[in-house]
Amino acid sequence: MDQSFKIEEVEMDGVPVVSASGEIDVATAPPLRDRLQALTTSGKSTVVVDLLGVTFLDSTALGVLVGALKRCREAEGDLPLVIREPRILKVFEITGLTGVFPIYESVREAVGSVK
Amino acid sequence: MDQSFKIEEVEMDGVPVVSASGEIDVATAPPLRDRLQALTTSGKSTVVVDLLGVTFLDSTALGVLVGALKRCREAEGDLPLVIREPRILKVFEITGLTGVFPIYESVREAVGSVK
Amino acid sequence: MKTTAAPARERSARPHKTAGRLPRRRIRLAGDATSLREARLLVGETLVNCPSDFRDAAVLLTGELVTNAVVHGGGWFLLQVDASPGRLRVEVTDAIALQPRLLALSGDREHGRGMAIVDALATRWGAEHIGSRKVVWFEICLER
Amino acid sequence: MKTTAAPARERSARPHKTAGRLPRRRIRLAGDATSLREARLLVGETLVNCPSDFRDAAVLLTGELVTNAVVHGGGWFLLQVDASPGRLRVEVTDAIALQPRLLALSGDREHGRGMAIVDALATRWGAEHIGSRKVVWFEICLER
Ligand SMILES: Nc1ncnc2c1ncn2[C@@H]1O[C@H](COP(=O)(O)OP(=O)(O)O)[C@@H](O)[C@H]1O
Ligand SMILES: Nc1ncnc2c1ncn2[C@@H]1O[C@H](COP(=O)(O)OP(=O)(O)O)[C@@H](O)[C@H]1O
Repeated sequence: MDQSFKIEEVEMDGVPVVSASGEIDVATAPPLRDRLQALTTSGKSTVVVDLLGVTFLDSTALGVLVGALKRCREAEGDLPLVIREPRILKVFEITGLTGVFPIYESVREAVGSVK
Repeated sequence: MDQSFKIEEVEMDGVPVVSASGEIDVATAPPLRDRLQALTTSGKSTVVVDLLGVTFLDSTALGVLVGALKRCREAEGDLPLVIREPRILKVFEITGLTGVFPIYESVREAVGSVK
Repeated sequence: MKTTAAPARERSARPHKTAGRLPRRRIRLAGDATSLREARLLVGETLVNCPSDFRDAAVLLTGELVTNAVVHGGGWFLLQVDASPGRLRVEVTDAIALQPRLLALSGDREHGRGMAIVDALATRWGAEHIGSRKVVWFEICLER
Repeated sequence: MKTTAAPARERSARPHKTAGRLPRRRIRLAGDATSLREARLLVGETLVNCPSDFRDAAVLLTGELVTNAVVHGGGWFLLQVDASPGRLRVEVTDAIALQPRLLALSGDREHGRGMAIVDALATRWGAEHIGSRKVVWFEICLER
């Protein structure tokens, strides 16, 4: 796995929060996909994905997040994202995904949005 | 219809022979398609298509001939072509169609091939 | 798909008569479905002193690109022909963002042979996207 | 898809340090799946004195083309970066005849956003076929 990418997982108010940091691309995305898939499989229908530490993200990363979102929604949950960096947000904007994901500026807000 | 294109139809030894002359392209191909389709519909399973007078032919023309060939073969007939001009033959060669159509150098040979 | 507007023609130079050599010439034709034959004639005329297999290929490939612009590209096209010694470049611009696709050859399918013909006979070819316009082009070199 | 061979690097010029201006520079990187990050770094480094949104776009788009060369293009690629004042051109060559396709955006599909990102951010982009090789390229201009 690429040294430039890291995943951490905590639980806040009973909601799993996956924090990714570094660069997400075709080389580093697989562990993120596996982690999110494992959470849905283990019965977590809503997962907050914290992208505050992400310095780069491409179409492969978007694909992994869209896949996870689909699985969460099928389980009647959701996949709120935490993004602040305009550069990262822009990639979601040009691909029309700001209208698809709930996006928050802090982990606290994202966790708070989960009823 | 384009002035540069003409279709004639005769019968030789009971085999219909459609002779096209001039340029066959997307503008002029429809009457050729209609004529060939009408012959199959009226029960002629084999039609000789004489392209000796054709000065230009493109991928649209190939599509019309492939469509007619399919209909003839479904009716257990065939669609022998008559081509002599290397320039015209070349278009069939580069699209792999010399292995698909029976191709003859004269109308007589093409008609003779029909049992 | 047909419009009654006459195609606009501009020619910026007359061809040089040097047998077997490509004349340096640039032609533009803004056309619609009715201009397909005119497009082929323009290219054939430009290459009148070139070897006939070269000229035939250029005319055939021009027709394929123009047909696609008319059938898939919205009916309107701009043809640009740049002939220089030894090389011909033909560009066909249309207003549809979709790209030409090189389909696999089949003895069965009724369509999908145009770009395969371009790929087989062109020295190089490509497609270029500039905003919502698109240019599909090919080049053939005299010495192959 | 990975090979143990180290990517070959050639640099024909050092970048000029003129803030906000693109340095004239040509870089080639022959790489494989493991060189994706290196390709992005090379482009980012080339544009170190450029406005960050321009640099970010160039790095992102380079990554998209290289990813495609690695995923769809057979794993091997050649990256060429031509930076000249005001303009960056990035070319990624691979050895597969199939073309990149610009897919329609969807909130549902897990793949198919790479070329849409290129189409959205590039000033122009295209694909070119030369025999069985293929070059996918984009250009971004500083003044947009
Ligand atoms: N100018 C164009 N604009 C949009 N799509 C095109 C264009 N040219 C070609 N295409 C696409 O590429 C495909 C293949 O083109 P071609 O090989 O010429 O076959 P055909 O036009 O007979 O389908 C077309 O079916 C179409 O989907
Ligand atoms: N270098 C390439 N070689 C062959 N096909 C390609 C190449 N790049 C892209 N494609 C085709 O174009 C499609 C769209 O590419 P893209 O938008 O980057 O999405 P993705 O790679 O996620 O599928 C790909 O699915 C593939 O079929």
